[in-house]
Amino acid sequence: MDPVLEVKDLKVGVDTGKSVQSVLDGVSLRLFPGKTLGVVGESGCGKSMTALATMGLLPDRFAVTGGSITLAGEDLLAAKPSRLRQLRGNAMSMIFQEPMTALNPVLTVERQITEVIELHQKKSSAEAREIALEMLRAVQIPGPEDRLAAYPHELSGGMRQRVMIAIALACRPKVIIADEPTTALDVTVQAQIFRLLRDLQMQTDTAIMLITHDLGAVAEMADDVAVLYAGKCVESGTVEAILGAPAHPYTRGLMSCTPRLRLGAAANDPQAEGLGEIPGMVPPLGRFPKACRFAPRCALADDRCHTDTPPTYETAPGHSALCWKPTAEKAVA
Amino acid sequence: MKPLLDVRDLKVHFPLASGQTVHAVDGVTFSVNEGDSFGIVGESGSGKSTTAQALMRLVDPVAGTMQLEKHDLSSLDGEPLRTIRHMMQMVFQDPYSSLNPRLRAGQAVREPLDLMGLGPVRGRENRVDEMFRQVGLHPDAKRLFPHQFSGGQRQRLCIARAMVTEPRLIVCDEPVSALDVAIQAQILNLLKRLQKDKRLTYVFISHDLAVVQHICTHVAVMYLGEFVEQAPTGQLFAAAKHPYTWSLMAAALSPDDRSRAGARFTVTGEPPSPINPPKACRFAGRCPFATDRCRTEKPALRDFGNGHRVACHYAGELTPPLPELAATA
Amino acid sequence: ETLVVGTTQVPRHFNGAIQSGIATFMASSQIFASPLRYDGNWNPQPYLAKSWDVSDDGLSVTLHLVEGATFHDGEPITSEDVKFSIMTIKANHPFQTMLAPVVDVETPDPLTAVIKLEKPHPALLLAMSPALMPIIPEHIYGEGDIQQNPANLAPVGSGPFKFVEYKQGEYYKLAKNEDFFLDGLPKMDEVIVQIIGDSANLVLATERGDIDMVPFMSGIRDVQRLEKADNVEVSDAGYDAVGALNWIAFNTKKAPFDNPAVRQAIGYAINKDFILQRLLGGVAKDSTGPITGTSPLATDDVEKYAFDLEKATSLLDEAGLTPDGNGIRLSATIDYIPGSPEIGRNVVEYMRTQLKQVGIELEVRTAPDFPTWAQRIANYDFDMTQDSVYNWGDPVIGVDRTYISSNIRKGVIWSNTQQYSNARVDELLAAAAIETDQTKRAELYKEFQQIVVADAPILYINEVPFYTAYKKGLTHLPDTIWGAVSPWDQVEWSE
Amino acid sequence: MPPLVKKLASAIGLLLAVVVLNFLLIQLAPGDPVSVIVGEMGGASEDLIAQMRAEYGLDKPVWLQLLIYVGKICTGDFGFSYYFKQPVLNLILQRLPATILLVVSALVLAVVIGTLMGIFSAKKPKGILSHFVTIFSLVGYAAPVFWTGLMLLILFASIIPMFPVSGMMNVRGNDTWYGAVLDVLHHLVLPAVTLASIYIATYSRLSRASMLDVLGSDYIRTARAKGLNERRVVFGHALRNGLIPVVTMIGLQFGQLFAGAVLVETVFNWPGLGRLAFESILRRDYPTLLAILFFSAILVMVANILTDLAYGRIDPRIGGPRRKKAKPRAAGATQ
Amino acid sequence: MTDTTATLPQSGPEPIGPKPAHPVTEFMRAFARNQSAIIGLVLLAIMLGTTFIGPFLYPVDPYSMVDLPFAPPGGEYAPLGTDYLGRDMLAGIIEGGRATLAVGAAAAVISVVIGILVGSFAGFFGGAVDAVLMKVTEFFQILPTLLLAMVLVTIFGASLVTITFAIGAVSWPQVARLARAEFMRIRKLDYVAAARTSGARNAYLIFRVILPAALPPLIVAAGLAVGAAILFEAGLSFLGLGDPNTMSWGLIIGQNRNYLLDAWWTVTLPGVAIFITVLAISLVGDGINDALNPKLRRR
Ligand SMILES: Nc1ncnc2c1ncn2[C@@H]1O[C@H](COP(=O)(O)OP(=O)(O)OP(=O)(O)O)[C@@H](O)[C@H]1O
Ligand SMILES: Nc1ncnc2c1ncn2[C@@H]1O[C@H](COP(=O)(O)OP(=O)(O)OP(=O)(O)O)[C@@H](O)[C@H]1O
Ligand SMILES: [Mg+2]
Ligand SMILES: [Mg+2]
Repeated sequence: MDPVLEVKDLKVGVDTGKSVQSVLDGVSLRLFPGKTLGVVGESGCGKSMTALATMGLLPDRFAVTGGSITLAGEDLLAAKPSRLRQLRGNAMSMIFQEPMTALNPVLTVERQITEVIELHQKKSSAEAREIALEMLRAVQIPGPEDRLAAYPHELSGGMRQRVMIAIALACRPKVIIADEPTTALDVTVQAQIFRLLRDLQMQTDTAIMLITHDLGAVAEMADDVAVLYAGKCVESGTVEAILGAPAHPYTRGLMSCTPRLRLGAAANDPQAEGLGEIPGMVPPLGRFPKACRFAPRCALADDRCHTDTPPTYETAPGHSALCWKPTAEKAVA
Repeated sequence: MKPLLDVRDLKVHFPLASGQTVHAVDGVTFSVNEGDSFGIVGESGSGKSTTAQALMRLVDPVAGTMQLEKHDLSSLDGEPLRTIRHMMQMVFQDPYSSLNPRLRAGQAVREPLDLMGLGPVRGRENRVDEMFRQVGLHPDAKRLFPHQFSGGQRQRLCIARAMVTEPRLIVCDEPVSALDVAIQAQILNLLKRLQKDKRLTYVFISHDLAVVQHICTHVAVMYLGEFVEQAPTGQLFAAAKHPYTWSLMAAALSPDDRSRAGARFTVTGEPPSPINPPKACRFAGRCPFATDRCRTEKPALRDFGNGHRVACHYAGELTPPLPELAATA
Repeated sequence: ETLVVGTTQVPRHFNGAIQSGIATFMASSQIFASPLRYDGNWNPQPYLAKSWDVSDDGLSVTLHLVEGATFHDGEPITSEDVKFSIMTIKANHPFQTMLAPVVDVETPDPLTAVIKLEKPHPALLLAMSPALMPIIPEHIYGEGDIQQNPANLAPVGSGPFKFVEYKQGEYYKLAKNEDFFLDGLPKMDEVIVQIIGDSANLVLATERGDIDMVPFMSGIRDVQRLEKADNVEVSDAGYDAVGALNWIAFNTKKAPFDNPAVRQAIGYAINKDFILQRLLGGVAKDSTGPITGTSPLATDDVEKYAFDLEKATSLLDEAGLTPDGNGIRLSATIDYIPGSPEIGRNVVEYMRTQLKQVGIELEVRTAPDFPTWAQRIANYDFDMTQDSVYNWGDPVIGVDRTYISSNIRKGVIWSNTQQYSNARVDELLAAAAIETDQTKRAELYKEFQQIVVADAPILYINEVPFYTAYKKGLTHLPDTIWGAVSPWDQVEWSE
Repeated sequence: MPPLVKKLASAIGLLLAVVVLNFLLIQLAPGDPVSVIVGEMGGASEDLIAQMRAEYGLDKPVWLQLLIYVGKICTGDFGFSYYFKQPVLNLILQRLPATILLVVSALVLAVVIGTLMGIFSAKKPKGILSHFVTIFSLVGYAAPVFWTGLMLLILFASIIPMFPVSGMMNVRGNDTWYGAVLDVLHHLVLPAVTLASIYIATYSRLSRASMLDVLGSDYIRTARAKGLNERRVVFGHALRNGLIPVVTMIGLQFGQLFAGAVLVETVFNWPGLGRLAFESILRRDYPTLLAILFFSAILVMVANILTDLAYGRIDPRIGGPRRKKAKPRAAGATQ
Repeated sequence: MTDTTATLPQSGPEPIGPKPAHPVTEFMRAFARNQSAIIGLVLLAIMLGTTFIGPFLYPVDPYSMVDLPFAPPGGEYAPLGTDYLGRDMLAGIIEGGRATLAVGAAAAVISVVIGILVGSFAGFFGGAVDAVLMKVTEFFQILPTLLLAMVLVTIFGASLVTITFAIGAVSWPQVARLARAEFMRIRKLDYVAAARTSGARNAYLIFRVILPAALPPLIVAAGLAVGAAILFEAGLSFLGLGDPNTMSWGLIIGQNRNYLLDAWWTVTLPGVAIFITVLAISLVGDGINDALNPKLRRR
């Protein structure tokens, strides 16, 4: 199967006025129809930048400096701005983290949904309204007819995120990029949203890039996973491979840091008490180590890790890690 | 043993400009023994932070009592309140806004000592150095400004500031939810270690069940201004009895476990507004087990032994829709 | 044909019988006719009264009205209206001395009115001019409180022009009175008086030709500028009877200004030449005494206070005002009327600089508005002040008030605020007021003028210059002694 | 509609306070009007003075005068102008339309020009042109408004006589109604531009700041992600949000605008309330002055209520129940 | 376990990554990058130099007549011409600048002090205090400031002191609103709550914790208030309500306004002086504002 979206060796730099600093350095991702790719990593690793670069919405002073992005065979980096506008909201759309602020507070729900339909599908406003209503039904908003006239502030957080999803799905895009779509929501609502996304994906065969910092969400949603660290994709593979047998010490670190909920009998199991730690923090832009970027925080790092750039190591077909010691002991002290 | 903190029927209401009232905390009762850590979990808007602020007397309760050792927190005011503030300190959620950007790190930690005149003036600087070391910061960092620290380091500063007065009680309002998992783990480990070393007492607020389970000895589940279930940690996670607690547990995601994906128990809807909360069971509107009784009669908080209290008419009668709990039930 | 007249003055209303001021006079002279009018040489002319007689004892004046004259509403003008008007004016007009001796008006028949006086009153004839004695219809103004009569703002008169409309603060429109009792007049079909509060704007508008005539121009620079404008002419003909004098008055009850020597010293210390030529650009005429120079009653034979610093210093020495360590002999305040900077503020500022040379330190006190100034002066809270006072034709109307000791009335502006009292002056003025023989009257006034100038309760600076600017081609401008506060019935465009 | 009722009640309370304060303030002023009138009459007897004081009610104690005044205002009687010798209400009603015309057109000009400038410089905050716009918008603000007026007057009425010098219409009259309208507009240009010039800076600064804010917001990113072009992003999504603080400012600034009108009306001889105010201060015509202050307060309040309504139309959040903001999450390593 | 063993590995004073610049440094940099602000700064320096050093470089008595009235600029005795009394315009502008700037600064201080007091109490205490104070503020805002100031000056007399107070007394509401908004915003920040739990009293919270944080925009407002007060004074002088005994720019314009058509320099030059000063103040103020605005700094 061909990927619908392919990001190859993407490099993004930011012009700080004095120099151009690397934000993303060789990120490669593949997104298949009907599948979900989870992109994980700590804050500041470049997850959002990857998404924005794909959408062609990088902020001022950020620019793609290398690599390629292909959407259904079309080279997005070579496309004209007008062509990109045609694709945005149409062939690829995006869901943002804060449903509170991502909807325009002064426009009705109807306007915000129909706008994208009228723009891309050249529908009349009556038709667009019908489609909008259909979308609201699809995202399971109760009383969709009444909600059309509502303003975002009249909706709860979960409803707003549903509206965002309706907007994103309105033109039946090939790709949806969801940048931490549930971080601002309560857990019970998060569960509802995830279920909704999965249901819709099954109906439409849309490919989803799910950006998150939560390995639990990855486990819940993703088919494939890419782990980003400091602008590099340090590990990628299927979700079973990565969560089941993480190859990169960073991935393993993340796993051990995450507190697990122990229910039932396991709740009183004293062994599970310990919580792993990754010391230090993600280096800020411009302070990336030269060789392995994770080396300063890595318990396994030796001299080589600090001097030489690690190779891509393929542990299994489709499962690769950017590390000198990918298979070293699983337990991180 | 007399508990360190004893809260009875605490209520905090906020009047709105429109004339309505937000029932942010609506009758909460609990007590915490010295050396324990009492966790409060619940969704956004359930009144966790308001409870914390009421404990710290940052907002004024409209009813109820709060007894910290021999002091009645709810009746103190002005100077007397100020003079006992050293007994209780707080760690806030957002490490970025909880440090005054104009104070150097050292000053920030020292400020409570100066303001409350604790300890000999000369010894204060040493005390600050010691606090820095205890939270894992180098004392040289005292002269830096908050913006020169990372989020995790700032949270360490906040913890140092909270501990410098040797408080009997520390209220932590989601101290790690603004942090990345890796940093979160560091801070959780720090808090835990400090508690063990100093026999600190925590009231620990979080929306993350896993975190609460990790840190706390007792847990209360809060919904719309009320505690719907509270119990010692082990007991709660082994045998939760309230449907809302179940829904929180079901919604928690784990990287190890993909089996439940797609088939988990979810409740519908979102919490109603605390402006006009339902008169009877507040969770009834979202509860798959709700009956007419739930919609008309307010469930009492019933004790199931060992301090396990549940506010549900059918507590103990329902089968949990979670396989793990069902196994132990 | 339309005549657009520009003015800076806002009329409060148009009833000149109860309201003074150029703005009201100007309008009321057009709308109302009066018993007499004057030519450019102080000669009375028939107007509503085709003739008049003064009895030998000077105690009654008989007016014979023209026949067939009507008010604008068609009602005939009768002697009853004349009586009503005179009694109204006597009761309400600000110029209280003007008709004070009138006891009654008899109306033997509709066209004859006999004014009865308690004592001879030579000023009466001048008081019968259009500006001062509008004949107002009794059937309109007879009801209720005349101060609040709505017809004050929508007047009905018998003059050459009828009132059309008034846009408060903007303009008022007058239309030709087709039934005017003087045949062939007025020449204009319509008169619009446009009010432009700021003189610079008025000048600009005149330069541009938006305005045909600007009467009562007194701004030095404005006059000079319009003199240079291509299509505009400027003339100072007329206005003799208005007789506006600009002077510096002393509080003669306050030391050291109670000493005439000090007042005289100041008179010698100021260089009037500089004021007239430099500050006032040669546009204003010198003023040497209390009566305006063009009046037949004025005299030239008075002390002139030629610029003489030495004399000033020695007078001050004599008065015992010797310089202190800083060379200061005395400190005093000086006020000025806000609103006409050239003859007010500028002159005063000049005096401050100038008097420093003889050791007098002046502090200029500004009043934010006229009432503040009036309040200070009327309550004698001042040392020196600039002031402008109008003669209004006859000394009895406009001059006596400043000097008679019986008019020292606290709280009343333009009374004898100098508190000057001189028995001889009182005597002279009383005699002159009832002297019907012109020559003898002039003699009495001459002595009065000499005494007052020598005593120097007031230092006369200049006559307030009044000019009329008009578009080339406009002829028969109002150039009588009353200038523009007389009817504009003859003004016309030459072909 | 309780909120509106509440607003009106509070407005009436404020208005009453305005009346009382002004009345008392003016009692402090030296020089009562009778002395002025008497002065102009060239003097009057004590009797007459006393009679006039009685006539104007000035002989009564202050509190009684105040009560009488408030009572009269409630019945719509604003007294009789000492100076202009006519009912104050007449005077005001004659002048009010001119002021409203001037102030509203200046406001519209300032808001439109200012906002456009603000949007422009918010789009390119660091460009040379943006600096130019910044400075240009400040030109009108930094110069004293009367001075601007005088300069415009010399330039466009004297040197290049394009516009009339003064007044509101040609006194010679107009033949047709549209001629009259055009004539008024012709007269309006210079005063309105002058008055607007002060506020252009305010509005451009404000809309620049708010547009910067708005353009950086998430929903603008959403709009771009929908594939909208920049024009639609700016005018369809950003503008309405960016206008919210502008609208607030309009209400707040209306009083100042009216104050500016005093100067502009003086310079251009515009027959409005501002000039009347100036004249009545100079003449100590207190009934008129009090009424002007009263009416300007009403004008400002009406403007405030109107902006509130407009505000409600622009921003649907006004009036609705407010929900708590979503919880802030990981702010990231940078700040 | 003892305390020493509880001590964690210590992360240093210098975290990984570039040391973020101090906010003040960052602010200076942002300000320096703003060309129009720099232009403003230069202009302001020139105007301040003229008024404060000018009298030494150009020691001509501004009150004495040096030439004929209305001598045009470029004349032998007066480089910028003379006014209606033949006084030196340049000397007048130098002299007048002091009074103008003094009135501006003093009035700004008055309005900012009142504004901050009112605004901070309203914003800090909220509730009834806020409601009452805001009603008072609103009350002052619905009266046209210039008219109110005119009335005040008329009542209390036209001296620099009354003018200053009148201007200050009518222009504080804007500052009060700004201060209130800032206080409301900052009051909600956690570090204020932290200071309270650290035992801070209200006075300490208001003046030591919140006020310093609220100060930057208030300082900008104060600067802009100086400009506004200068314009205000000029307006009053133009209407003839200025202090006649002290030369100020507004007074020079007001006194010469009738001669604008004949002696343009008498009105134009002091107008230009006001214009440049206010422009400079505004540019600098805007520059500071922009430099304080993180949205702009980032770009
Ligand atoms: N507007 C910006 N200006 C400058 N740097 C930025 C900007 N936005 C992001 N960055 C930096 O770019 C890097 C990548 O950021 P990105 O937003 O992609 O991280 P992320 O992985 O999405 O983090 P998070 O989980 O916090 O959303 C980070 O170092 C961040 O600090
Ligand atoms: N000052 C206030 N005025 C009015 N309502 C308030 C105020 N503070 C909190 N509330 C309301 O009280 C309720 C409880 O808020 P609280 O902050 O305690 O919730 P929380 O459980 O801490 O939520 P979160 O997880 O989002 O922090 C919410 O509905 C909130 O909107
Ligand atoms: Mg992100
Ligand atoms: Mg909270």
